[in-house]
Amino acid sequence: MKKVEAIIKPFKLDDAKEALNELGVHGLTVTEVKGFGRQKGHTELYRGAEYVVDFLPKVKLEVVVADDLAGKVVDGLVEAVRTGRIGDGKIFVSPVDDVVRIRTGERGEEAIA
Amino acid sequence: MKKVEAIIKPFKLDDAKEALNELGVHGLTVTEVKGFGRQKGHTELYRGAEYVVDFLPKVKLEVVVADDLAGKVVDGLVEAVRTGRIGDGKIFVSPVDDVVRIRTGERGEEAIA
Amino acid sequence: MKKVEAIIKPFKLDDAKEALNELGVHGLTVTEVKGFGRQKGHTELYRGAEYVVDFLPKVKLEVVVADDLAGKVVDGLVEAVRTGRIGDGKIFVSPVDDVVRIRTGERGEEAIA
Amino acid sequence: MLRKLGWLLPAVALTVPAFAGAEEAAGVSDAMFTVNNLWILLAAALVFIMHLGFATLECGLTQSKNTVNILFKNTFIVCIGILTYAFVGFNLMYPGDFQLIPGVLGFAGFGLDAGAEGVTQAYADGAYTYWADFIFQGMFAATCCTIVSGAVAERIKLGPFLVFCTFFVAIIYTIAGSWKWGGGWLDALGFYDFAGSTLVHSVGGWAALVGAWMLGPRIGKFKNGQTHPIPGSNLPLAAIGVFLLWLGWFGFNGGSVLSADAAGVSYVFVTTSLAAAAGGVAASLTSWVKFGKPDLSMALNGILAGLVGITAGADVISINASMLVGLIAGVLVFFSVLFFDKIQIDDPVGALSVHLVCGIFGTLAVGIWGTTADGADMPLMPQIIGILAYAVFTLICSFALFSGIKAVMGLRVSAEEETDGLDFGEHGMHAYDLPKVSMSGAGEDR
Amino acid sequence: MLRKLGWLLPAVALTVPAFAGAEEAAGVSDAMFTVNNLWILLAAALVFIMHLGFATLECGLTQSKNTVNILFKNTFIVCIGILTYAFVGFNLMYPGDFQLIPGVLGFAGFGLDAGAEGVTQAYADGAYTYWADFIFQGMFAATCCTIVSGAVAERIKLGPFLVFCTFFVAIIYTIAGSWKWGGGWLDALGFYDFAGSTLVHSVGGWAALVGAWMLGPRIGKFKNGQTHPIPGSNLPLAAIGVFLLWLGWFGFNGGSVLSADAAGVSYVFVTTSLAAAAGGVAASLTSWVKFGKPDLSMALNGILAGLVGITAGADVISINASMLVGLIAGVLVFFSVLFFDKIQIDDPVGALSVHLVCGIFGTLAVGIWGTTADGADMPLMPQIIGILAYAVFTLICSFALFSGIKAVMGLRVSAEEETDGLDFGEHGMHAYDLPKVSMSGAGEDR
Amino acid sequence: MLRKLGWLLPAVALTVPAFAGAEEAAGVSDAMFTVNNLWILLAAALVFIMHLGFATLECGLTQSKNTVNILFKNTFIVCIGILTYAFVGFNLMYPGDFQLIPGVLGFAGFGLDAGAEGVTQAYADGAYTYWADFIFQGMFAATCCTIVSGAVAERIKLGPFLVFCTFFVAIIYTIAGSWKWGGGWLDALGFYDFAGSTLVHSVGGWAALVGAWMLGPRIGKFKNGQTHPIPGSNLPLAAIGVFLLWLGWFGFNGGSVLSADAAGVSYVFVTTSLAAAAGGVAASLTSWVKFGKPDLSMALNGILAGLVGITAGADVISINASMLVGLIAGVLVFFSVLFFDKIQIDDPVGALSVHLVCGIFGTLAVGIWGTTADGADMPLMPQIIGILAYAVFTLICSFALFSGIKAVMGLRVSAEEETDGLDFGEHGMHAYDLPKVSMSGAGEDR
Ligand SMILES: Nc1ncnc2c1ncn2[C@@H]1O[C@H](COP(=O)(O)OP(=O)(O)O)[C@@H](O)[C@H]1O
Ligand SMILES: Nc1ncnc2c1ncn2[C@@H]1O[C@H](COP(=O)(O)OP(=O)(O)O)[C@@H](O)[C@H]1O
Ligand SMILES: Nc1ncnc2c1ncn2[C@@H]1O[C@H](COP(=O)(O)OP(=O)(O)O)[C@@H](O)[C@H]1O
Repeated sequence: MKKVEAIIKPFKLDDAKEALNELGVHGLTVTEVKGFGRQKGHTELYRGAEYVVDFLPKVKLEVVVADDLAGKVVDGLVEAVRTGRIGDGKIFVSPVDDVVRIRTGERGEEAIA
Repeated sequence: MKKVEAIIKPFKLDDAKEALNELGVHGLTVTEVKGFGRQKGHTELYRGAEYVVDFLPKVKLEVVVADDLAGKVVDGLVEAVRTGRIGDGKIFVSPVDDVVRIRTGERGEEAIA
Repeated sequence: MKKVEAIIKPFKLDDAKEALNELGVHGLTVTEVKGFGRQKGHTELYRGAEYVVDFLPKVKLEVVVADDLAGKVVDGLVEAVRTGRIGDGKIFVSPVDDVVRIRTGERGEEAIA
Repeated sequence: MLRKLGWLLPAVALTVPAFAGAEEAAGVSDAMFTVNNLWILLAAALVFIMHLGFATLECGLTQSKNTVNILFKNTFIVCIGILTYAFVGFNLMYPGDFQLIPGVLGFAGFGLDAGAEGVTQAYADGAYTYWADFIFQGMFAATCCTIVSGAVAERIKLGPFLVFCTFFVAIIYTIAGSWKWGGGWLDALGFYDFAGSTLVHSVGGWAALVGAWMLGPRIGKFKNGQTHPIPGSNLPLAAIGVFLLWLGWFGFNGGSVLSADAAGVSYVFVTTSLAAAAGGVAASLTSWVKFGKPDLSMALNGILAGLVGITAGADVISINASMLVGLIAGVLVFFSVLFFDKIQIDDPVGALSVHLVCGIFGTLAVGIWGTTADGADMPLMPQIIGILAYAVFTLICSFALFSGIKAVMGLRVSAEEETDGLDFGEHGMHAYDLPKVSMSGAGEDR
Repeated sequence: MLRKLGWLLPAVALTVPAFAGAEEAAGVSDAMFTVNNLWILLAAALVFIMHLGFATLECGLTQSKNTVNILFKNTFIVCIGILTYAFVGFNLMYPGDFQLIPGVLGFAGFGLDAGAEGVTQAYADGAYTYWADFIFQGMFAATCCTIVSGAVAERIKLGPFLVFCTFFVAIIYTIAGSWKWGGGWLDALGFYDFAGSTLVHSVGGWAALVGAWMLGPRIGKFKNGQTHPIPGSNLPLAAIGVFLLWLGWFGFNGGSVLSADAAGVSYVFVTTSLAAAAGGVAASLTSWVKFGKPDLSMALNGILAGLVGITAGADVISINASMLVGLIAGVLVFFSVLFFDKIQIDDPVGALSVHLVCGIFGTLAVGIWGTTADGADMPLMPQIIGILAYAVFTLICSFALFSGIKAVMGLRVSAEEETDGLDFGEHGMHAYDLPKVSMSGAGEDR
Repeated sequence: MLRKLGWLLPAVALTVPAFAGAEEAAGVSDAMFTVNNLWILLAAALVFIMHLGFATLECGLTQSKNTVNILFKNTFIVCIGILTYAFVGFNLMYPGDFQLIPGVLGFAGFGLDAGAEGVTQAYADGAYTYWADFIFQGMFAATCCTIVSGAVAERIKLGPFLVFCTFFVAIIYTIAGSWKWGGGWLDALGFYDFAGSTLVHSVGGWAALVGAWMLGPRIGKFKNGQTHPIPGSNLPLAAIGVFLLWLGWFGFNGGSVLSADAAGVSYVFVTTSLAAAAGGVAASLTSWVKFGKPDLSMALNGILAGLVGITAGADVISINASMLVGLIAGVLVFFSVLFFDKIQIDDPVGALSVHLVCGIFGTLAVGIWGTTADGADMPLMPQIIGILAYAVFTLICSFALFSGIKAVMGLRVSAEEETDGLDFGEHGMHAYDLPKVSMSGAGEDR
């Protein structure tokens, strides 16, 4: 199984969720994060002095899927959240050895959805 | 080494921590996340209109352990946080290549606890 | 590729960022987390009763890099954020199968930076 | 709030039922002059604190990414309101003999001048000094812009909004005000509006309607014909706002007695409070019945609805009628919020429902339940004429003003700025740097 | 706060030491009538703002998942308090000649009616009008329910709580009040309670005790015999609450002089402030000594403790004694909080310690340090009888009322709702949508 | 605020232009006595609420990890301020005949004693009672410590700070005050400071300067010669603070008329408001022009700047000059904030710029624009002498006091404690437990 982690712009969260739903993925976990990358931080003012806020708000989406679904999930996400502007974010795919559904104790792929 | 990631209901955090302690695991990292899955979101009201909050508050618990402990940790967590109701959450196990304790520079299993 | 995850003290975030920049790593993702480990939690008071806050604020830094850079990143981080006091944190290195830059659709190492 | 100045056009005498106002007395004792004047000053201070109420209410019911912008707007409005009122507003609203179009437009000149009699009993028969008069009226003035502020929040550009407010408070509001409180044609006609259900609240409300309509809804508020609520970010702030507004209303209505007259002011305190309380209960229960759960934001709006509703007739409506007015206003505000959502006019804080709808209702209430000092029923027709006159005038003026500003400066921020928040776009600041909830040991079972 | 109405039962004359009240005068000047009445109205406005103080204090010291619920309760209580006081409360508390059981229960009929004399000096010898009287007393009334609200917070069902409050404020509080301020049997006995250490605070406190005890503690508060603090979610709100309460107390105590009498009101302002200040300092230092660090929530409670403590005797206690009362109350409230934790009665905001314990202490203080106008020591026995009478009456009534409601509607929310928060369960809303702390560039060394 | 007591040193009579104060009258009616006294009491209540304003402003402009500490400081200061003023302060500031060094130092003994005449007209010609006098002056006293609090925030140890405040408010402030308001040498010299631009604000400001300078900047504020802003954590709290301060200033300045005199108090309300409004507008526009975006924190500071600026001459400065004073103060505060950043004196809330700089400017303004009752220009020289005298005295005293405390107890918390926050280090508490922003379905497009 694979974990697909996507760092995206916060306002694209619902688009991402819908794209996943269309692929039959009905479970995901979301974290508010701050990102640093090519996208420039913005300048803020406070009491007569300027300062740069480097870290921009991003949302991290984690979804664990069966190996064969991973590719589709990545493609679906890319399509759903791309704006074409810098800072659209990254997707990381990494291996997962096992999954357990706590409620039932099910393991492996059947625990996923 | 393995990373065991558990997405659980927030009020089960202390039970989970105690279960880990009993297994001799004394380090863990916790993140507030929002989850989307089979558990239905709830309906809220605001100024005469209803809306559904899809994302439910969950807690993500990350613990890196030696390979041979991973199974016990998973079982211990399942037992500690299961309520049997939908939304109890998932556990993901994934490989970790290396661990470093920043303070001492120790590496591998001895850096874990 | 590798994901380097570092759990550090919050006030060391900028030092970590600078160390990464010096290594030519210009993308990273940061999450506020709570940590539990050897570092003792502190005691708080409220209305005539004491209680222990076990979970301490930490910052989790995630950076995905090419395999050959991982070692340097780990060393650079260790050096940058170490205070020598308990609670300095941990670094976890784990495998990443693929990386996608959402904006361009680039894959693999060229998607990283 | 008709000022009793000798040189005004003759006014129809409408006073509180069942008691004769002490202010009729020609010469009062020094002590009476002092206490009367003190009350007007305290009322001004109470009206002042309404601005804080409006600011916190608006912040509470909107998103945290626009909070700096809202605080700035409300702070600036108070300042500019007082200053323009000193420069031109006071003399436009109370032009006295200096009539350009008699009863419709007059202007007594720029700046403030108490004259020889301004600080003596001669100014207003011992009810207040020129300075107390100015500061009380000046605090009132800015409130009508604050009403607009709420309805156009989270999407209007700062500069254009401030330009609108400056002209609106300095000229439109004050000319409108002169028709009644300045002793103009509507006053001559027998129109009655004690403390401003129409003159302040509906006038602000009509401008708010034009603004909200011209701007269009916030991104995401309405989709596929459905309302998607955008929850307020800080309900304690909203509640603070409403309590401060109620407090301030003691000055808004009580001060409009224009003296400390024991009978008059106490009566107004009671009708004001009963209407507020009835409005709060009515809106709470309506939302409870309708949705199965009581809605705090509706309860808060209900209190304001009751307050706006009673404002036109706080001195001429009976105790029981004051509760009725509050009850009706509380129900009205509830359905009005639903109505504006249905016609997709986006009003983040419910300003239209509270100030416009209940302002109109309150003005009508005078014609329905009001009785004059000698027990006669008050007529409905002048009320309707007054409501219409203010509607037409304010709609035209604010449409013209907003359109002009739109042409020159634009009105709405870009979609990107709206998404990022006006705090960043307009001010380069953010309002809150608060820690996350701690996951402390005590929370295990929560 | 004993109203000086001609048709009341004879009252024992207990006034401020060292000066004779101006209110004794039979006929006062119009100006004096006006200033007296104005002060009662302002005092009513100050007492009104105490409700905001209670609301923010309670929100500040509880969890953020219950904030909407607490704001709603406090908003609704004010509204319902004023309305029921208009319908029945005022006439139950001040029944005048309409005695059913003389000195114990009377009722002057439904609704408000100023009568011919209500707005003249005849009503209260020129001290205030009927309407001022009503609004001042009405604002007082709701405060005792607010006390209950704090002690039962975070676990009581909304509907049952509101039903309790409605009956409590309309009937129990008002009948109890009639015994003293309505000129009933305790007044005849020489019991003294200037502004309500017992009549308002202990009465509210006893009901709070019954409620907190019947509900049991919040989940997680006590485990294995140990107290697990549940920290307040917003201490600035709590501090705002306490400052507003102190401010409001100027009206609560100062207005209870029942005229603007220069000597009386100023004296009461001073004793009230000194007791508050001493209470704050005492509680701060006690917590500092005891725990090595000063506890803000204790300092805040200490101020309230001093205020409640001085309330019964603000006009009959010497300056030095007022500081002593504050000091003792500040220490008392500290140990009382610890005590209620020990006996596992869960009181999220310290309402029992502040209002019940210090209310009793303040009432006793009158018997210990109080002196009458002619310098005589005030007796302790009537104070003890009064405290006991109110304890028995309120405990029985509120137990009966809570039990009845429990049988019909239940009292406590489900464990699941409590865990999720009453905001969601009772209202389907949440109070805050605030951003996380930003990890900005400027923060590197912090 | 010079008390008109018969037994004081002769004072230069400087009153409001264009009207003669009613307070001159030898014997006033009972009603006049009552209304005068009531106003002083209400003014005291308004000044009291300034403390809440200072507390919320300071919390709003600092980091959330120090919020408990700031609330505690401000709460404790009010309490200790009132108590010490009762013990020694009042009698140091208004020593009357009990002069040790005539005109420089006097002391009328410990504790409060109204004496036989204290509650009669004899005390102050019918303007107020002894008790009203005390409570008004006592509320004033604590404000000057609150000024210090803001400038030394986020790094000063709690205990040492409270020790400093206790001595500062009890002795330094009061002796300084006696020179002018107590009828001392500066009063004799013709120095004029109506309500305390110098006596309260600069005196507090000089002490704040010493404190901020001795402590050094917060970690991370200045690096490599550059300013790294540390943004405030809760701007709505800051705005609440400024509105409450403006409200309170009606009492601060209006009460300093020392009677309810209709002409005097209303005039002061107007100059105070116009200066505040002009200050707000000026600072907003200055920041807008300078940075392209208007800075809310500057707008808020601008209002305070206008208020501080007008405080010395609110009664002797013309309407137009009052706006000018506000405008200049608003611009001044902006550049002053930049200046203190440049010289690396770290003042988290802008207390030096608001209170010290504008306090000095306001005192000079009296000499520039002030006119006496008979139309004569007021002299500049006594103003300069006064400013210098207070500068020297306060700098020396507060340096000595801070140094002494530093030697014994230390002044600054450890770097570790500063990083973790004083809430944890000094109190073991945290101020907020708020939920994160929800990522609800309605937010998709935002
Ligand atoms: N190597 C990396 N490791 C972890 N997160 C990264 C990395 N590179 C980028 N990110 C995340 O992706 C976000 C977007 O990256 P950025 O370089 O700004 O734009 P783009 O994705 O368009 O190239 C960053 O804010 C950061 O959160
Ligand atoms: N495939 C997945 N990938 C990542 N997180 C998931 C996945 N499926 C479920 N989750 C997380 O687990 C939580 C619980 O899942 P849910 O389907 O609601 O109930 P259950 O665990 O009882 O099947 C979700 O809220 C989500 O945070
Ligand atoms: N096994 C682990 N798995 C996940 N996180 C861990 C683990 N051990 C420690 N951590 C994280 O590292 C932080 C620091 O660990 P701690 O034991 O307190 O000190 P040190 O790193 O100095 O040994 C913890 O607060 C926790 O967030």
